[in-house]
Amino acid sequence: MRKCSLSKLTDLFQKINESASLYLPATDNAGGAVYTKWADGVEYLDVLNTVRSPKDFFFPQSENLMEFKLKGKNIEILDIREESEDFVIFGVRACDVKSFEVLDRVFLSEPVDSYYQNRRAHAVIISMACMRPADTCFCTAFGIDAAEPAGDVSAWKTECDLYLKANTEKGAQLLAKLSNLTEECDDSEVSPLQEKIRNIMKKLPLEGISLENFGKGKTKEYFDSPLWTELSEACLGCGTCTFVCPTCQCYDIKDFDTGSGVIRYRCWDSCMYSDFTKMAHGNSRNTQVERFRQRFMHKLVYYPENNDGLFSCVGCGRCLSKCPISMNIVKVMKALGGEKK
Amino acid sequence: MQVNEYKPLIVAFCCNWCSYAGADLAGNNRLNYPADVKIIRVPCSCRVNPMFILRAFQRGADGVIICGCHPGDCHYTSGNYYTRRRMALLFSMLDFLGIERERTRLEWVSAAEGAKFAATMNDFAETVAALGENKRLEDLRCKK
Amino acid sequence: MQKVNRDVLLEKAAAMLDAGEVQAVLGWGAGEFAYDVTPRVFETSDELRADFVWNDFCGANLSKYLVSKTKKLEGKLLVFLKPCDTYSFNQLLTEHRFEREKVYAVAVPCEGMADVQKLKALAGDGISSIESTDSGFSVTTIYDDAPVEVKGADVLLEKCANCKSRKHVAYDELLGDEGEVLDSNRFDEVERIEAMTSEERFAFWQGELSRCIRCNACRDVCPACTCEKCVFDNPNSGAENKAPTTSFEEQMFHVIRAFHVAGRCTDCGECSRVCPQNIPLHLLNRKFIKDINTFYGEYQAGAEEGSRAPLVDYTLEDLEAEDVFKKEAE
Amino acid sequence: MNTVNDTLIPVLGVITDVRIDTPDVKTFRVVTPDGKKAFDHKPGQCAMLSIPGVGEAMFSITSSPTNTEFMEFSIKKCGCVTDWLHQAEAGQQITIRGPYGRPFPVDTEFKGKDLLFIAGGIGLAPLRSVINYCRDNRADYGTIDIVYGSRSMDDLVDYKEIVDEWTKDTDVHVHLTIDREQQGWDGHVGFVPSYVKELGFDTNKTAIICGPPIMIKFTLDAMIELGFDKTQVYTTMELRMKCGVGKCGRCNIGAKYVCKDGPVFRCDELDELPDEY
Repeated sequence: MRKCSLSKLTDLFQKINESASLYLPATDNAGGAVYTKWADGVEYLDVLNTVRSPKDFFFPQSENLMEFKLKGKNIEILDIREESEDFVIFGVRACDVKSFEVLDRVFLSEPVDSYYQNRRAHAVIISMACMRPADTCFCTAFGIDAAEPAGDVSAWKTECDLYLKANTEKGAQLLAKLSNLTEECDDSEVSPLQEKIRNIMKKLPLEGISLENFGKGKTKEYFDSPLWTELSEACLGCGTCTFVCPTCQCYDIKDFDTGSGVIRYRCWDSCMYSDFTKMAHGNSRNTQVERFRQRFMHKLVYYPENNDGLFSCVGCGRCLSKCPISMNIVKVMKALGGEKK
Repeated sequence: MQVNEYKPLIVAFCCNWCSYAGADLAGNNRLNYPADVKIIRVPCSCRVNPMFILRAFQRGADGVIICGCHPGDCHYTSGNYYTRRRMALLFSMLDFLGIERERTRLEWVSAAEGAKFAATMNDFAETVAALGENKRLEDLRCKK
Repeated sequence: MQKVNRDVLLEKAAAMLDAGEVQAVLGWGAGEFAYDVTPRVFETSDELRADFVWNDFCGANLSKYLVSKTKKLEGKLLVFLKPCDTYSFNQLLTEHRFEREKVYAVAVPCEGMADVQKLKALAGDGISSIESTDSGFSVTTIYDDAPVEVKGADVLLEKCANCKSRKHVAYDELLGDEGEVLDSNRFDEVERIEAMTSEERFAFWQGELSRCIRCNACRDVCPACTCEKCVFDNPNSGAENKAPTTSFEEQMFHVIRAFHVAGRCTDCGECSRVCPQNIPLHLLNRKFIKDINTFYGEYQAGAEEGSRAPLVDYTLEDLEAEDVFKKEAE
Repeated sequence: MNTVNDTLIPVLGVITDVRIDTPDVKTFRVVTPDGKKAFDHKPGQCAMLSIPGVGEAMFSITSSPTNTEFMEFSIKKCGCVTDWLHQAEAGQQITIRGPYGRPFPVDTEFKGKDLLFIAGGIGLAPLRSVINYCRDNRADYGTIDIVYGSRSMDDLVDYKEIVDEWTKDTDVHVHLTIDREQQGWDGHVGFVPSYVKELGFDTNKTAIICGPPIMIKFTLDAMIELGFDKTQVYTTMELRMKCGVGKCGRCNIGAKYVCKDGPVFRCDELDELPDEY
């Protein structure tokens, strides 16, 4: 384990930024935080969650896939892919680190998505333990330890120091580059900190929420539940929950006619939108009840079914704090799980 | 010395009954106005949805002008009165968003006013040329 | 703290439900925490007693739900409306979006609703309980810190901090006392932006709109946005787009959204309340309202049922578009 | 970077022939610009065709894998992409990617079996691929029965091929039907499900059904009435697709993606899925 005084944080960022672009949470000037490319003057903001999750780095909201040139009856296909630059993401919370695993299983399974893989391969993730989790946090339900976040490098922040521990080869290489700014240390400072975090986690209002009733093979049990109608009653059908979610990965592919060619781009899509499954001759999910059900069934049943029981939710709590009508996965889990009738 | 070759692209939405005929008359009378004014004929000036104007800017227009019948002369009785309110509010909103207010204009041109049409276009083109390229409402994907 | 308490609302609704005078009640339902309130339709008085809430976090405007919910019911639907909600209610009636006879509107006085984000910014993210006090809230957190006292006025939702009216403009029954139309400062921020240079305004809006994630929450929550199919969802409109792919698309969406509700927007403030990115969308709406007031005379959408919206109206002497900026300068 | 293939990036195809089958169905012959078949496929698989600027859509490959020269797609006019294709002429380039989906188990479960194909309307398109595959590998399969119905005589897709080739094969029995009486038609009149019941097939056959969802449903009921087991019946499905590889997240029925785990399903597998189709 290495340690670095917080007073040298800027030097540390400077050093990281020399070899790879550094991104970290900074103010969005509207009360929230957003991952920002570090430059002199950009302050690291130690907030719990950024509004947008870091999935943007690997799966951006919109990205151009290819271009076409059209001439008469002829088409030319232009492959516009470029090698991603190396980059480092600093300050990723344990839940968000876990979300990368969820995304990996989709995009890196055969056939591999080269756009995603390209950026994923060039990133080094420095995670950050959560000193002050929020009431909306429920990562513990998914076996995530906020006191021991994963990632290439794990970090802990005390009053005056930053502690760094490499978990992977990539992480070790990065820490080696920072050896001049850091000093070797043991975990005597970090252990009590972890203890403290774990104690706070135990006091979370959503601590103890159970996933026992969800996962593989539960499709039939919940699909026809009358509760869906009740739960989705107030749903506006907006895409807030899906767009702030670190694990929502559904996308749409669209064409944009620029006048001189066509850009085919991919953008986030939301199962909450009415046209998500609309085809020329009909829609298999015509009502908001069905669309609402799809989102939660996907996270709690379908995804685990296809991915060895791994849930497609990491308990980051973004949907809890951002849903315009305060309907969210926790309420769904509790209602379906029978805690509240 | 370098000569400034910049010529603004202007989209003019012209009402079928007055302004389009006015443009026709300007042509018949051999009155000059810039070739970079692209006329789009609409059944009435009130057919112009705010989205049309924004789309024009997206697709590379540097200025957008809407021409309709003089108030009171609308072929459909009152279309241009609605246009007047809509455009007043839209132009004000675009200005509020920091889009140069000189880039949009609403003008009444009758079928008999070929000269006014040409003069309006010349003046508008000059005003927009002075502003330079539209940078604030552009879509980079369309710039090639 | 609200002057009329939950029990008054609850008893009213429960009595009418039990007597069969209404078939269901549209109100606010309890959530996981003290502050996450979900709009909900209650069908029995038992449900009401268990989950109905009326507290300082009932910011959600229920009037838009009337459009869909009244269609599903045979009988009457009781709805609770705060003063600002009654303007939306009227506006929806003006546009014939639901049948008046299917609704029993209960007006509730409102002292302003709290913004959880503002509260969390002052008290901390890990709230374990919120107690109402005379001046605001006493908030305890899970971090073992002492309770934080927060002034109610400091954590009001934007729409409440600049409340335009405490008067109910439509209802079947009023609980508590009627309020007044207020002299609000709601146009101050619009004026501040108007006073900027064009470059500054552009920079300001670029900064704000660039945060947009196109979740459409502002549109979907808006009581004035009741089109069956939005132009932005219609693949044949040429304007359909799901992502803010370029800064142009952001500008386009927000200008058109605001323009489409111009003259019909009651300034209920829901768009800004629900924006996950805290974009001050109400400023766009207020700009239109302010312009309409200046150009065509004072008009408050929803104040009067059946009034003609300024954009579907005209006078022969209307301001010419070229005089817009002269008028503004005055 | 540019050397890695990505399934989302298509290859070019050229429409070399357009055949008008019915008033709203055309069959397009597609090859690569150098005149080859774009890729190999198995019976029942699909491909993404697109016209840049118009859109991309999934179509079942109608031609048999045994055809090594070109691919064919029978396409009904019903949306943006299909409208555009219907006005395309020979020589038009399009883009194509695939093959996608799980094919019919022609080399395993179907081997040595007596096969019964039941199609309605444009539902013949995905089955034509299997039928011709089986005809071309005739020794591997038992008898072949084909029940095909459509609204009218004019709506029978591939009528010429059916009459000129299929009916002439030995051990291939074609049963055609149309919904309503029509002048010039001396064949059977009636809906497919009742016709199937009327014909009363031997229950040792393996059946493959494709058509409008409602037709599939009633035909399946008829089959069960005849004594068939759901494990003997296969069908192929369609939902909105964007990626074709189970990532974009929209074509699922329960935990199964139609583009990846389907489009071919055995009917007992469908029972495991929720009723979302």
